Amino acid sequence: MEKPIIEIVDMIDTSQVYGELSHASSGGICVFVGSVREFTNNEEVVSLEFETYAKMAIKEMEKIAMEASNKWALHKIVVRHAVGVKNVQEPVVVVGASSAHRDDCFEACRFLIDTLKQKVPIWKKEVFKNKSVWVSAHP
Amino acid sequence: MEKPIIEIVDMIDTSQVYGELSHASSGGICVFVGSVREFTNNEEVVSLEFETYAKMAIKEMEKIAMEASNKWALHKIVVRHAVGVKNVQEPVVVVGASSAHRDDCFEACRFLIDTLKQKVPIWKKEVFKNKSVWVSAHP
Amino acid sequence: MEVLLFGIAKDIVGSAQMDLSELKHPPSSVGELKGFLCGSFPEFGKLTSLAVAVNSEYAQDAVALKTGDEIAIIPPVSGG
Amino acid sequence: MEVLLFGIAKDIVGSAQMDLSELKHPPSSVGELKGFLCGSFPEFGKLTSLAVAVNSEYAQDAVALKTGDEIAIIPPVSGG
Repeated sequence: MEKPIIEIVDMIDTSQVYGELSHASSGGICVFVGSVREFTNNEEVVSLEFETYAKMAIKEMEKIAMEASNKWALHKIVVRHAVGVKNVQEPVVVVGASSAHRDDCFEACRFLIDTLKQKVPIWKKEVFKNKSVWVSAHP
Repeated sequence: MEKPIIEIVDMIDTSQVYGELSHASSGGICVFVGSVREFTNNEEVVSLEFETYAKMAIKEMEKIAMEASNKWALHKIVVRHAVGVKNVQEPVVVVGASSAHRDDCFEACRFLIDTLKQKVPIWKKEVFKNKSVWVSAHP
Repeated sequence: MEVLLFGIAKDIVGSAQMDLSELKHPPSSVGELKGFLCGSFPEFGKLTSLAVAVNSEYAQDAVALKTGDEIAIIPPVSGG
Repeated sequence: MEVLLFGIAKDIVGSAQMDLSELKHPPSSVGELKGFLCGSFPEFGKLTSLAVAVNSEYAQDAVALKTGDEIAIIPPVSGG
Protein backbone atom coordinates (compact mmCIF):
# COMPACT_ATOMS: atom_id res chain seq x y z
CA MET A 1 0.00 0.00 0.00
CA GLU A 2 1.07 3.57 -0.62
CA LYS A 3 1.80 5.88 2.31
CA PRO A 4 -1.53 6.99 3.81
CA ILE A 5 -2.53 10.64 3.60
CA ILE A 6 -3.04 11.78 7.21
CA GLU A 7 -3.81 15.42 7.92
CA ILE A 8 -5.23 17.96 10.34
CA VAL A 9 -6.40 20.95 8.29
CA ASP A 10 -8.31 24.20 8.70
CA MET A 11 -10.68 23.50 5.80
CA ILE A 12 -11.65 20.26 4.06
CA ASP A 13 -11.90 20.27 0.28
CA THR A 14 -14.12 17.30 -0.52
CA SER A 15 -13.38 17.55 -4.24
CA GLN A 16 -9.76 16.42 -3.85
CA VAL A 17 -10.28 13.08 -2.12
CA TYR A 18 -10.99 10.94 -5.23
CA GLY A 19 -7.81 12.07 -6.90
CA GLU A 20 -5.98 11.08 -3.74
CA LEU A 21 -7.59 7.63 -3.50
CA SER A 22 -7.69 6.74 -7.18
CA HIS A 23 -5.35 3.88 -8.17
CA ALA A 24 -4.94 1.82 -11.33
CA SER A 25 -5.41 -1.44 -9.39
CA SER A 26 -8.48 -0.24 -7.51
CA GLY A 27 -11.98 -1.10 -8.66
CA GLY A 28 -13.58 0.60 -5.68
CA ILE A 29 -13.23 3.72 -3.56
CA CYS A 30 -15.34 4.29 -0.45
CA VAL A 31 -15.40 7.69 1.23
CA PHE A 32 -17.14 8.97 4.34
CA VAL A 33 -17.58 12.67 5.00
CA GLY A 34 -18.82 13.92 8.36
CA SER A 35 -20.42 17.33 8.43
CA VAL A 36 -22.11 19.69 10.89
CA ARG A 37 -25.76 18.90 11.53
CA GLU A 38 -28.27 21.68 12.07
CA PHE A 39 -29.88 20.06 15.11
CA THR A 40 -28.71 17.97 18.07
CA ASN A 41 -31.56 16.53 20.15
CA ASN A 42 -33.88 19.10 18.59
CA GLU A 43 -31.68 22.01 19.63
CA GLU A 44 -30.44 24.28 16.88
CA VAL A 45 -26.66 24.20 16.49
CA VAL A 46 -24.95 27.51 15.69
CA SER A 47 -21.52 26.01 15.03
CA LEU A 48 -19.04 23.37 16.15
CA GLU A 49 -15.58 24.17 17.43
CA PHE A 50 -12.89 21.55 16.99
CA GLU A 51 -9.67 21.50 18.96
CA THR A 52 -6.89 18.92 18.75
CA TYR A 53 -3.61 17.81 20.25
CA ALA A 54 -2.16 17.75 16.76
CA LYS A 55 1.06 15.82 17.31
CA MET A 56 -0.75 12.96 19.04
CA ALA A 57 -3.76 13.09 16.71
CA ILE A 58 -1.54 12.54 13.69
CA LYS A 59 0.17 9.60 15.42
CA GLU A 60 -3.17 8.01 16.31
CA MET A 61 -4.55 8.52 12.81
CA GLU A 62 -1.41 6.88 11.39
CA LYS A 63 -1.92 3.90 13.70
CA ILE A 64 -5.54 3.57 12.56
CA ALA A 65 -4.50 3.70 8.90
CA MET A 66 -1.83 1.05 9.51
CA GLU A 67 -4.32 -1.17 11.32
CA ALA A 68 -6.75 -0.83 8.40
CA SER A 69 -4.05 -1.68 5.87
CA ASN A 70 -3.20 -4.81 7.86
CA LYS A 71 -6.82 -5.93 8.07
CA TRP A 72 -7.86 -5.26 4.46
CA ALA A 73 -6.21 -5.24 1.01
CA LEU A 74 -6.05 -1.50 0.38
CA HIS A 75 -4.19 0.63 -2.12
CA LYS A 76 -4.61 4.09 -0.64
CA ILE A 77 -6.02 5.62 2.54
CA VAL A 78 -7.02 9.18 3.43
CA VAL A 79 -7.75 10.33 7.00
CA ARG A 80 -8.24 14.08 7.29
CA HIS A 81 -9.85 16.09 10.07
CA ALA A 82 -10.59 19.80 10.24
CA VAL A 83 -10.15 22.03 13.30
CA GLY A 84 -11.50 25.46 14.19
CA VAL A 85 -15.04 26.78 13.90
CA LYS A 86 -17.33 24.91 11.48
CA ASN A 87 -20.79 26.02 10.48
CA VAL A 88 -23.83 23.92 9.60
CA GLN A 89 -23.29 21.70 6.55
CA GLU A 90 -19.51 22.24 6.49
CA PRO A 91 -17.38 19.06 6.27
CA VAL A 92 -15.35 18.30 9.38
CA VAL A 93 -13.82 14.91 8.61
CA VAL A 94 -13.15 12.82 5.52
CA VAL A 95 -11.89 9.23 5.55
CA GLY A 96 -11.62 6.83 2.65
CA ALA A 97 -9.86 3.89 1.10
CA SER A 98 -9.42 2.28 -2.30
CA SER A 99 -9.16 -1.44 -3.02
CA ALA A 100 -9.43 -3.98 -5.83
CA HIS A 101 -12.85 -5.17 -4.63
CA ARG A 102 -15.53 -3.21 -2.83
CA ASP A 103 -15.78 -5.26 0.37
CA ASP A 104 -12.37 -4.07 1.49
CA CYS A 105 -12.86 -0.36 0.92
CA PHE A 106 -16.34 -0.34 2.51
CA GLU A 107 -15.20 -2.18 5.64
CA ALA A 108 -12.00 -0.17 5.92
CA CYS A 109 -13.83 3.14 5.52
CA ARG A 110 -16.25 2.25 8.31
CA PHE A 111 -13.38 1.13 10.53
CA LEU A 112 -11.47 4.36 9.89
CA ILE A 113 -14.29 6.66 11.02
CA ASP A 114 -15.41 4.45 13.94
CA THR A 115 -11.89 4.16 15.32
CA LEU A 116 -11.08 7.81 14.72
CA LYS A 117 -14.07 8.77 16.84
CA GLN A 118 -12.91 6.48 19.66
CA LYS A 119 -9.22 7.20 19.80
CA VAL A 120 -8.03 10.37 18.10
CA PRO A 121 -7.51 13.33 20.48
CA ILE A 122 -9.90 15.78 18.88
CA TRP A 123 -12.56 17.60 20.87
CA LYS A 124 -15.78 19.08 19.64
CA LYS A 125 -17.73 21.86 21.34
CA GLU A 126 -21.34 22.28 20.24
CA VAL A 127 -22.29 25.94 20.29
CA PHE A 128 -26.03 26.57 20.75
CA LYS A 129 -27.74 29.94 21.02
CA ASN A 130 -27.54 30.15 24.82
CA LYS A 131 -24.86 27.64 25.79
CA SER A 132 -21.99 25.51 24.56
CA VAL A 133 -21.19 21.89 25.41
CA TRP A 134 -18.08 19.72 25.03
CA VAL A 135 -19.51 16.65 23.31
CA SER A 136 -19.24 13.33 25.21
CA ALA A 137 -17.48 14.98 28.16
CA HIS A 138 -20.16 13.98 30.66
CA PRO A 139 -22.10 10.70 30.97
CA MET B 1 -36.22 12.73 1.50
CA GLU B 2 -35.43 14.93 -1.48
CA LYS B 3 -35.83 13.57 -5.00
CA PRO B 4 -32.90 11.24 -5.72
CA ILE B 5 -30.41 12.20 -8.41
CA ILE B 6 -30.45 9.35 -10.95
CA GLU B 7 -28.40 9.63 -14.12
CA ILE B 8 -26.75 7.84 -17.00
CA VAL B 9 -23.89 10.03 -18.20
CA ASP B 10 -20.94 9.95 -20.59
CA MET B 11 -18.42 11.10 -17.99
CA ILE B 12 -18.52 11.06 -14.19
CA ASP B 13 -17.27 14.12 -12.33
CA THR B 14 -16.44 12.82 -8.86
CA SER B 15 -15.96 16.34 -7.49
CA GLN B 16 -19.65 17.21 -7.72
CA VAL B 17 -21.13 14.42 -5.60
CA TYR B 18 -20.60 15.98 -2.16
CA GLY B 19 -22.37 19.15 -3.14
CA GLU B 20 -25.24 16.98 -4.35
CA LEU B 21 -25.43 14.93 -1.14
CA SER B 22 -24.72 17.67 1.38
CA HIS B 23 -27.72 18.55 3.58
CA ALA B 24 -28.10 20.69 6.71
CA SER B 25 -29.65 17.78 8.64
CA SER B 26 -26.99 15.26 7.58
CA GLY B 27 -24.06 14.42 9.81
CA GLY B 28 -22.76 11.79 7.40
CA ILE B 29 -22.27 11.22 3.70
CA CYS B 30 -21.07 7.88 2.31
CA VAL B 31 -20.00 7.58 -1.31
CA PHE B 32 -18.80 4.65 -3.39
CA VAL B 33 -16.98 5.15 -6.68
CA GLY B 34 -16.31 2.22 -8.98
CA SER B 35 -13.46 2.61 -11.44
CA VAL B 36 -11.67 0.60 -14.11
CA ARG B 37 -9.06 -1.79 -12.76
CA GLU B 38 -5.84 -2.39 -14.66
CA PHE B 39 -6.00 -6.18 -14.33
CA THR B 40 -8.73 -8.84 -14.31
CA ASN B 41 -7.50 -12.30 -13.33
CA ASN B 42 -3.95 -11.15 -14.11
CA GLU B 43 -4.85 -10.09 -17.63
CA GLU B 44 -4.16 -6.49 -18.55
CA VAL B 45 -7.34 -4.55 -19.31
CA VAL B 46 -7.16 -2.05 -22.18
CA SER B 47 -10.57 -0.51 -21.55
CA LEU B 48 -14.14 -1.24 -20.53
CA GLU B 49 -17.12 -0.53 -22.75
CA PHE B 50 -20.45 0.14 -21.08
CA GLU B 51 -23.76 -0.13 -22.84
CA THR B 52 -27.21 0.40 -21.35
CA TYR B 53 -30.92 0.21 -22.01
CA ALA B 54 -31.23 3.75 -20.71
CA LYS B 55 -34.99 4.04 -20.24
CA MET B 56 -35.16 0.86 -18.18
CA ALA B 57 -31.87 1.52 -16.36
CA ILE B 58 -33.19 4.85 -15.06
CA LYS B 59 -36.40 3.16 -13.90
CA GLU B 60 -34.48 0.41 -12.09
CA MET B 61 -32.11 2.92 -10.48
CA GLU B 62 -35.12 4.92 -9.27
CA LYS B 63 -36.61 1.78 -7.74
CA ILE B 64 -33.35 1.04 -5.93
CA ALA B 65 -33.17 4.60 -4.59
CA MET B 66 -36.79 4.36 -3.40
CA GLU B 67 -36.11 1.03 -1.72
CA ALA B 68 -33.08 2.52 0.05
CA SER B 69 -35.07 5.53 1.22
CA ASN B 70 -37.72 3.19 2.66
CA LYS B 71 -35.14 1.08 4.49
CA TRP B 72 -32.99 3.86 5.93
CA ALA B 73 -33.44 7.46 7.12
CA LEU B 74 -31.78 9.31 4.24
CA HIS B 75 -31.78 12.93 3.13
CA LYS B 76 -30.31 12.65 -0.35
CA ILE B 77 -29.31 9.89 -2.76
CA VAL B 78 -27.14 9.90 -5.89
CA VAL B 79 -27.00 6.98 -8.36
CA ARG B 80 -25.02 7.80 -11.49
CA HIS B 81 -23.52 5.42 -14.06
CA ALA B 82 -21.32 6.19 -17.04
CA VAL B 83 -21.57 4.59 -20.46
CA GLY B 84 -19.17 4.37 -23.39
CA VAL B 85 -15.47 3.52 -23.40
CA LYS B 86 -13.68 3.94 -20.06
CA ASN B 87 -9.94 3.63 -19.57
CA VAL B 88 -8.00 2.35 -16.58
CA GLN B 89 -8.58 4.39 -13.41
CA GLU B 90 -11.58 6.26 -14.86
CA PRO B 91 -14.72 6.32 -12.68
CA VAL B 92 -17.67 4.34 -14.07
CA VAL B 93 -20.22 4.53 -11.30
CA VAL B 94 -20.87 6.70 -8.26
CA VAL B 95 -23.52 6.03 -5.61
CA GLY B 96 -24.01 7.76 -2.30
CA ALA B 97 -26.37 8.84 0.42
CA SER B 98 -26.52 11.33 3.26
CA SER B 99 -28.16 10.80 6.64
CA ALA B 100 -28.27 12.21 10.17
CA HIS B 101 -26.19 9.31 11.55
CA ARG B 102 -23.53 7.30 9.79
CA ASP B 103 -25.07 3.82 10.05
CA ASP B 104 -27.78 4.77 7.58
CA CYS B 105 -25.60 6.27 4.88
CA PHE B 106 -23.04 3.44 5.06
CA GLU B 107 -25.66 0.70 4.79
CA ALA B 108 -27.61 2.53 2.10
CA CYS B 109 -24.49 3.17 0.02
CA ARG B 110 -23.57 -0.52 0.11
CA PHE B 111 -27.12 -1.50 -0.80
CA LEU B 112 -27.19 0.96 -3.72
CA ILE B 113 -24.08 -0.45 -5.39
CA ASP B 114 -24.87 -4.11 -4.64
CA THR B 115 -28.40 -3.84 -6.01
CA LEU B 116 -27.35 -1.75 -9.01
CA LYS B 117 -24.94 -4.53 -10.00
CA GLN B 118 -27.71 -7.13 -9.75
CA LYS B 119 -30.60 -5.40 -11.42
CA VAL B 120 -29.78 -2.41 -13.59
CA PRO B 121 -29.59 -3.18 -17.34
CA ILE B 122 -26.03 -2.06 -17.97
CA TRP B 123 -23.51 -4.28 -19.72
CA LYS B 124 -19.75 -4.17 -19.49
CA LYS B 125 -17.36 -5.51 -22.08
CA GLU B 126 -13.77 -6.01 -20.95
CA VAL B 127 -11.38 -5.27 -23.77
CA PHE B 128 -8.03 -7.06 -23.50
CA LYS B 129 -5.16 -6.91 -25.99
CA ASN B 130 -6.31 -9.90 -28.02
CA LYS B 131 -9.95 -10.39 -27.12
CA SER B 132 -12.99 -8.84 -25.53
CA VAL B 133 -15.49 -10.42 -23.12
CA TRP B 134 -19.01 -9.46 -21.97
CA VAL B 135 -18.62 -9.68 -18.20
CA SER B 136 -20.81 -12.28 -16.40
CA ALA B 137 -22.43 -13.42 -19.65
CA HIS B 138 -21.22 -16.99 -19.28
CA PRO B 139 -21.08 -19.18 -16.14
CA MET C 1 -43.11 -6.93 -33.05
CA GLU C 2 -39.77 -5.20 -32.53
CA VAL C 3 -37.32 -6.63 -30.02
CA LEU C 4 -34.37 -4.60 -28.67
CA LEU C 5 -31.08 -6.41 -28.12
CA PHE C 6 -28.23 -5.38 -25.81
CA GLY C 7 -24.76 -6.55 -24.83
CA ILE C 8 -23.95 -10.12 -25.78
CA ALA C 9 -27.53 -10.61 -27.08
CA LYS C 10 -26.80 -8.05 -29.77
CA ASP C 11 -23.59 -9.90 -30.68
CA ILE C 12 -25.38 -13.27 -30.84
CA VAL C 13 -28.10 -12.02 -33.16
CA GLY C 14 -25.77 -9.64 -35.01
CA SER C 15 -28.18 -6.74 -34.72
CA ALA C 16 -29.50 -4.23 -32.16
CA GLN C 17 -33.11 -4.93 -33.18
CA MET C 18 -35.12 -7.83 -34.43
CA ASP C 19 -38.57 -7.75 -36.04
CA LEU C 20 -40.65 -10.79 -35.17
CA SER C 21 -43.81 -9.62 -36.95
CA GLU C 22 -42.88 -11.58 -40.05
CA LEU C 23 -42.89 -14.89 -38.20
CA LYS C 24 -45.81 -17.14 -39.00
CA HIS C 25 -46.47 -17.56 -35.25
CA PRO C 26 -44.97 -14.62 -33.38
CA PRO C 27 -44.36 -15.46 -29.68
CA SER C 28 -47.39 -14.59 -27.56
CA SER C 29 -45.63 -14.58 -24.18
CA VAL C 30 -42.23 -13.91 -22.66
CA GLY C 31 -41.70 -17.64 -22.25
CA GLU C 32 -42.42 -18.31 -25.92
CA LEU C 33 -40.05 -15.50 -26.93
CA LYS C 34 -37.27 -17.08 -24.86
CA GLY C 35 -38.03 -20.45 -26.46
CA PHE C 36 -37.86 -18.92 -29.93
CA LEU C 37 -34.52 -17.21 -29.15
CA CYS C 38 -32.89 -20.34 -27.72
CA GLY C 39 -34.18 -22.40 -30.67
CA SER C 40 -33.02 -19.96 -33.34
CA PHE C 41 -29.73 -18.94 -31.66
CA PRO C 42 -28.37 -21.76 -29.48
CA GLU C 43 -25.83 -19.35 -27.95
CA PHE C 44 -28.68 -17.91 -25.84
CA GLY C 45 -28.93 -21.25 -24.04
CA LYS C 46 -25.33 -20.94 -22.88
CA LEU C 47 -25.76 -17.63 -21.05
CA THR C 48 -25.71 -17.38 -17.24
CA SER C 49 -29.24 -16.02 -17.36
CA LEU C 50 -31.73 -14.60 -19.87
CA ALA C 51 -34.37 -12.06 -18.95
CA VAL C 52 -36.94 -10.15 -20.97
CA ALA C 53 -38.26 -6.66 -20.30
CA VAL C 54 -41.70 -5.59 -21.50
CA ASN C 55 -42.24 -1.84 -21.57
CA SER C 56 -38.94 -1.43 -19.69
CA GLU C 57 -39.91 -3.64 -16.75
CA TYR C 58 -38.58 -7.13 -16.02
CA ALA C 59 -41.30 -9.60 -17.12
CA GLN C 60 -41.93 -13.19 -15.99
CA ASP C 61 -42.40 -15.98 -18.57
CA ALA C 62 -46.20 -15.87 -18.27
CA VAL C 63 -46.47 -12.22 -19.32
CA ALA C 64 -48.32 -11.85 -22.64
CA LEU C 65 -46.75 -9.90 -25.51
CA LYS C 66 -49.02 -7.42 -27.25
CA THR C 67 -48.56 -5.41 -30.42
CA GLY C 68 -46.97 -2.10 -29.52
CA ASP C 69 -45.14 -3.43 -26.45
CA GLU C 70 -41.50 -2.38 -26.16
CA ILE C 71 -39.72 -5.70 -25.78
CA ALA C 72 -36.05 -6.04 -24.81
CA ILE C 73 -33.72 -8.99 -24.32
CA ILE C 74 -31.71 -8.59 -21.10
CA PRO C 75 -28.63 -10.83 -20.96
CA PRO C 76 -26.73 -11.02 -17.61
CA VAL C 77 -26.18 -7.45 -16.40
CA SER C 78 -22.72 -6.30 -15.34
CA GLY C 79 -22.87 -2.63 -14.41
CA GLY C 80 -20.79 -1.04 -11.68
CA MET D 1 6.73 19.37 34.79
CA GLU D 2 4.47 20.97 32.17
CA VAL D 3 1.06 19.44 31.49
CA LEU D 4 -0.96 20.28 28.36
CA LEU D 5 -4.73 20.64 28.71
CA PHE D 6 -7.35 20.28 25.97
CA GLY D 7 -11.09 20.59 25.53
CA ILE D 8 -13.06 20.56 28.75
CA ALA D 9 -9.86 19.91 30.75
CA LYS D 10 -8.64 23.34 29.69
CA ASP D 11 -11.95 24.88 30.78
CA ILE D 12 -11.84 23.11 34.17
CA VAL D 13 -8.34 24.30 34.98
CA GLY D 14 -8.79 27.65 33.23
CA SER D 15 -5.54 27.32 31.32
CA ALA D 16 -4.02 25.42 28.39
CA GLN D 17 -0.97 24.48 30.42
CA MET D 18 -0.17 23.69 34.01
CA ASP D 19 3.28 23.58 35.63
CA LEU D 20 3.50 20.92 38.34
CA SER D 21 7.21 21.43 39.06
CA GLU D 22 6.40 23.79 41.90
CA LEU D 23 4.45 21.15 43.82
CA LYS D 24 6.20 19.79 46.89
CA HIS D 25 5.58 16.24 45.66
CA PRO D 26 5.04 16.30 41.87
CA PRO D 27 3.14 13.18 40.67
CA SER D 28 5.56 10.40 39.77
CA SER D 29 3.13 8.34 37.67
CA VAL D 30 0.09 8.75 35.44
CA GLY D 31 -2.11 7.40 38.23
CA GLU D 32 -0.77 9.95 40.71
CA LEU D 33 -1.31 12.74 38.21
CA LYS D 34 -4.95 11.70 37.78
CA GLY D 35 -5.34 11.57 41.56
CA PHE D 36 -3.86 15.05 41.87
CA LEU D 37 -6.20 16.43 39.16
CA CYS D 38 -9.35 14.91 40.66
CA GLY D 39 -8.33 16.12 44.11
CA SER D 40 -7.54 19.67 43.03
CA PHE D 41 -10.37 20.03 40.50
CA PRO D 42 -13.37 17.87 41.44
CA GLU D 43 -14.90 18.48 38.00
CA PHE D 44 -12.41 15.95 36.57
CA GLY D 45 -14.12 13.24 38.57
CA LYS D 46 -17.40 13.92 36.79
CA LEU D 47 -16.08 13.29 33.26
CA THR D 48 -17.04 10.22 31.23
CA SER D 49 -13.38 9.23 31.14
CA LEU D 50 -9.97 10.73 31.82
CA ALA D 51 -6.84 9.67 29.97
CA VAL D 52 -3.26 10.87 30.03
CA ALA D 53 -0.78 10.90 27.18
CA VAL D 54 2.95 10.76 27.79
CA ASN D 55 5.06 11.84 24.84
CA SER D 56 1.91 11.82 22.71
CA GLU D 57 0.97 8.19 23.44
CA TYR D 58 -1.88 7.02 25.64
CA ALA D 59 -0.33 5.94 28.96
CA GLN D 60 -1.67 3.55 31.61
CA ASP D 61 -1.79 4.59 35.29
CA ALA D 62 1.43 2.71 36.11
CA VAL D 63 3.57 4.67 33.63
CA ALA D 64 6.20 6.78 35.39
CA LEU D 65 6.50 10.51 34.68
CA LYS D 66 9.99 11.80 34.05
CA THR D 67 11.34 15.34 33.75
CA GLY D 68 11.19 16.35 30.13
CA ASP D 69 8.20 14.14 29.28
CA GLU D 70 5.46 15.83 27.27
CA ILE D 71 2.37 15.17 29.38
CA ALA D 72 -1.18 15.85 28.18
CA ILE D 73 -4.61 15.46 29.78
CA ILE D 74 -7.03 13.77 27.37
CA PRO D 75 -10.69 14.26 28.30
CA PRO D 76 -13.31 12.21 26.36
CA VAL D 77 -12.54 12.61 22.67
CA SER D 78 -15.30 13.62 20.25
CA GLY D 79 -13.82 13.99 16.76
CA GLY D 80 -15.65 13.12 13.60
